[in-house]
Amino acid sequence: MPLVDLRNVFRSFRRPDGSSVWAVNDVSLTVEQGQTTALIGESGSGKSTLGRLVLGLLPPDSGTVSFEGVNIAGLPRPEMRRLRARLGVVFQEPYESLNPRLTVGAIVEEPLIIHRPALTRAERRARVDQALREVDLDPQVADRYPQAMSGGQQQRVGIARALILEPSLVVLDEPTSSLDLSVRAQILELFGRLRAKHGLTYLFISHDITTVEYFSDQVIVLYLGRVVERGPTPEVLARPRHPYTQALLSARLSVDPTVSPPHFPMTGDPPSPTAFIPGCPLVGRCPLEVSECSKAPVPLHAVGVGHEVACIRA
Amino acid sequence: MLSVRDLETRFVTRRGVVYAANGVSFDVGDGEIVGIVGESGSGKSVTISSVLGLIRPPGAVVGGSAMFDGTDLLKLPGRALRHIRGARIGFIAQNPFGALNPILNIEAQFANVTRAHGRADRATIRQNALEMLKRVGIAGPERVLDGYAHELSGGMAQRVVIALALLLNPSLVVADEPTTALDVTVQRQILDLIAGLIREGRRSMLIVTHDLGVVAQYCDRVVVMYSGRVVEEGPVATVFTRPLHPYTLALLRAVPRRGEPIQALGGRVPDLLSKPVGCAFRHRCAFAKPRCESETPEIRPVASTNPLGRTVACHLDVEREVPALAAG
Amino acid sequence: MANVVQANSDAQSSPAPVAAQQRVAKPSRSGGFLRLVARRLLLIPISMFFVITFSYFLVEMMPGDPALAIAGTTASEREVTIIRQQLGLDRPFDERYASFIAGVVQGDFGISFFDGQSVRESIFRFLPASLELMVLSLSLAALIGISIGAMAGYFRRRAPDSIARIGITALQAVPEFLIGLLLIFTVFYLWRLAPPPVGRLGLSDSYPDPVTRFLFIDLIIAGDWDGLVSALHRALLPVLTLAIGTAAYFAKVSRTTIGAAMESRQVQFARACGLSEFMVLRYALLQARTPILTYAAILIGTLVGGASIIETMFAWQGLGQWGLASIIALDVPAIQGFIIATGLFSMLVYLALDLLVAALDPRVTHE
Amino acid sequence: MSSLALSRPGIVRRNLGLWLGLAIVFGLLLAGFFLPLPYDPIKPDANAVLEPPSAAHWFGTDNLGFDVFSRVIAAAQRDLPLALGGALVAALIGVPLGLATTLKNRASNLIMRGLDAFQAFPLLVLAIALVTLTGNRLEMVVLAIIVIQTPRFVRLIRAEGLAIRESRFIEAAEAMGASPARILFVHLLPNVSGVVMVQLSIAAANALTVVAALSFLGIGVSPPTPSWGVMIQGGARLMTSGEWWVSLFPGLAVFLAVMSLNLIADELDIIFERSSR
Repeated sequence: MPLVDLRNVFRSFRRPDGSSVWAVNDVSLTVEQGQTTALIGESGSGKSTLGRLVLGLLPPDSGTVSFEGVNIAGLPRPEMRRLRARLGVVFQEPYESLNPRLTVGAIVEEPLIIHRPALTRAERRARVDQALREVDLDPQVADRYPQAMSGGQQQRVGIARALILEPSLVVLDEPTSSLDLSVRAQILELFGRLRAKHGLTYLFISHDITTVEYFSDQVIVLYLGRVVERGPTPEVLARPRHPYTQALLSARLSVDPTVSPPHFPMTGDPPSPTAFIPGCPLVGRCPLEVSECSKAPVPLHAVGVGHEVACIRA
Repeated sequence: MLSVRDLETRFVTRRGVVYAANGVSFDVGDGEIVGIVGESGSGKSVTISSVLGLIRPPGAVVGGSAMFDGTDLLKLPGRALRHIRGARIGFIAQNPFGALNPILNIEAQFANVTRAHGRADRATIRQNALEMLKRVGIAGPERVLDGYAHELSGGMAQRVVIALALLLNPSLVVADEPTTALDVTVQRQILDLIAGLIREGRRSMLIVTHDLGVVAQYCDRVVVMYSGRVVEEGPVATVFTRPLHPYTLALLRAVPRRGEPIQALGGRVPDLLSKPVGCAFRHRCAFAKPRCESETPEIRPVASTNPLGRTVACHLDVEREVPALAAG
Repeated sequence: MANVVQANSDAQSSPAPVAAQQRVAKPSRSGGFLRLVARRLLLIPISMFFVITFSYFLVEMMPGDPALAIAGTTASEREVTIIRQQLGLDRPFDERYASFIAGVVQGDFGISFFDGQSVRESIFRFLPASLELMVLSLSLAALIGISIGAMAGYFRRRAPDSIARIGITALQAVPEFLIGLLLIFTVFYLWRLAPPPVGRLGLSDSYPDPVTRFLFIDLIIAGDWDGLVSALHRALLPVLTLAIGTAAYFAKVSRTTIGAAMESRQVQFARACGLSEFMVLRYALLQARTPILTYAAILIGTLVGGASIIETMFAWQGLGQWGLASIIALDVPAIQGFIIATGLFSMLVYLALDLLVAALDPRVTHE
Repeated sequence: MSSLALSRPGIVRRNLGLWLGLAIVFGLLLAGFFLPLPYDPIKPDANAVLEPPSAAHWFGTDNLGFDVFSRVIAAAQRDLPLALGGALVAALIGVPLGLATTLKNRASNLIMRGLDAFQAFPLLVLAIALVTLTGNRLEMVVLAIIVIQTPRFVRLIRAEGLAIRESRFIEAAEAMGASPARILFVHLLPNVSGVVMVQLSIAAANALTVVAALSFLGIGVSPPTPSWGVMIQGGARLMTSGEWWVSLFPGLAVFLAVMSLNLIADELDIIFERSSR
């Protein structure tokens, strides 16, 4: 049984002017225990919305969101709150995700107060110290406030908080994209180490294909709220079949000046998310476009072992 | 074209004096694209703001020179500098929606820039604007000109900013993280566009970025900054294949590569609240010596690469003591 | 007002959400604008219902027997009975409330206990004077305040800014009536530059025919230039009093907003394009326009009726003076009429502001 | 930095304005209650009428022979507690109400609509009407201040609260399963405490001018109780004949107190801004 199982999930948002944005449009996906699954896409692709759906922070309009076999979409609030002990999350903006009026110690301790009421104060304190050490922070920082720390340290605090209850799933919502390159590497290295040590399952949300390539086992490529391609990361990135995945790959610029930049196949900007798109969402930007593309949505079909793509030319 | 020497910029804040740029020197040659690369707090944006005279109180440029076509931009009175900005030096901003005026229509913004540098009648302004918009790849320039910034997509808005920067045919273009605010698939298009326009007009460009890939693929020379100083400078082709400063090396090694363990650089960027003594990178440097504590390394040419014009600010005998990029 | 404040905080929010909005195709401009007008117009009856109900309950709150309190200790039994009848205290509550609302909706505010005049008539009689005072003092205040604020904002964190900041804070700490008294002492008593603070015209001047009921306009229509000069001279102190107090608020809001605008990326880009400092300041003013307008609307809303102390001090004969006199005389129908009139007036001002902001800002076509 | 970090060395020097403002407000308050006065503030001296300031009468005497200095000091006893108390009660009502309106439901919409209508009045006039109609009593002055100030707290806290509710750390708290009460008291309330304190001093400053204005109109005070507004009114007509001191000194007292409260607000604003960045 997969740890997370989304079936035909739709989620739209109503804009103040009355129009609707289809953030997630008929998405089905699974996250397997012990694997790192990456959701990759540009802004407006629905990847963060998917993260919130998985965390039960947003209800879907339709479809089922199962976590450990339980559909969390219709779960009563108290039960959902109890379930949250097994879900961890690390957000993009380390500083904004930490309450500036709480000390680092209080921030990391909070999940214990909520979900482990039997623990004594001293026991909690010991667990907090241990969690801080795990993320390479000196336990003495427990008395400091997050605003007195650097971005990298703040993100470590966020990680310590997400992991202190040893959750079965950790959602990483662009955890490194607001960090500097040198710090980003430190944090990625830390995620890798913690995964190896605790056998963690990550849902890794990112727009950076380099990080995704380095870090994930499975990759799901999203465009305008739809899955356009998915499969094992090495396979998908070595043999991308969807033009959008190919564009994402050729948008990546090598740091080696002797490697010349690949041909970039796409034109234009992503269209407005409020527009109704009857066919393939890439219509208008795609170099391989044929007239059938704009008629009906293209279903995902297998092109390799576990490798699926939603393109009629693939 | 542009020659910056010993630039020093400081900010007075409530927490103390921030030493943002401490003796920054570099050159931009004719027809050259130079990238300034560094992490946040390295002083890269402050450097270009200083050169363009955009530092406002509580910040101030306290020393150095920036020679552009024989005049020192830092000593120029406001009016004279203003006539260079926008006309002979174009500026591409980071976030087009922050840069474009949301209340004026696009045509008015073209008109204001044109009129800031000379007289022109409406028809000419419109004609020039239309032509420029076509050159930056905007398909319906009339509609864009009559509309407002918020009606544009990110990529389109950035094209408008580029058109404004190139409107008066500047010989130097300064770009501050020109694609950071854009979507990944749009970034490539905009970078290709900018580089094409620069090359084809035989212009020079100074581009500030934190993205090593942008430097590797689009720049001729690179200036690596750390803690308000230049630590290494030289042609991209050699600097990125054989970095000589330990910081440049560590940055390049921090790029994740599948199948290889990540080589993270420990520690963090020092704050700039005290004037740095010694090498600012020494706390994070694997090769630091006692000398690095007390003596600030001057930027110096590297002997054997001298014909290539490589310089580095490090006390080490860099060619022998700093390992190659590929070796662990 | 919530709409206004909301709209303006949206406009100032960080670039990221704005950028997200940009990608969305824009609905037709006029359509959005008309929708906004319709929605705001619909809100007025609802808000007015609150105002009317409130004005009713304010009087209902009077302790003891209101009729006795209003009539005073010297009143005869018959007078008290008449007042009681007029207030409808002899009828059940719901009937009273319903007939009050019905009257107000038809524009009938009743008859003043005090002078026996129709309250509606009195409102129309006294409103023009208040409007004249407001327009003059607010224009002057805006001119002074925005100039000071723009200067301070432009020289942010430098000497002119610090001086302006201290000056604004100090000025805001002086109650308006004290400003009036100090002006009377200096300008009238010490320097003899202004006539005594009694009324809008001197004893030797004659009032013109009330064509528009706006004194200045009527004087012009009548061609009474001496009278106009005299009236303007007498307007000097009250206008100056209100203008000085109000200018501090204008200065404060423009200092903050223009100061922030001067540090925006937009201004940085304008400078990088070589625009003149004058043009740069214009860009900053465009950005700061909405908050300043919002403030102006709030001040207009409070000044009509809210200038009652100053009107009384200078015997200006405006709505505020009349309202204040009515309150102190416990003239119930007049108080209710006054509250409803000022409430309606402010609402119309806020409506005008919302529409003006929407019309001026290409982004506020929809919420 | 914790909420205020008041115990740190150098805090006085760094926040000079704050301490100066507090010193003046509390100095006036203490003087009002404890300072031995040279003359009885409620007993006029018929032999010393309208005397200009002198060594005997520092601030002069008024047209009834009251010593202006004694009355200016004594008035602090009444005016300052009224203003501070009114502002405090308004905060106690307004803050919970404001937090309640950050929940997006029908009731909060209704509260906001009501406040919108409220905003349409000239509030000072409303306060005058309230006090006058309810029999001109002192308690009603406090009520008037509450009526004026509470909506401002509600609006401010609502605006702040809505912004904070959108922030990532609230989402993080929800994601870890924090209860609504926990989110309210641990995450929301401490983060609005800064603006509450700033608004509290602004409200107190504002309330003081309202108290002065009311008593200037003779509302809510019974003579000969000293009050700054009454004293300014007493000297108002004398301004046209040159006896400036009767109004000026109580006016200066109002100015000093309001200015100090504004100064406190400004400094607190800077401190909280800094401590949360």
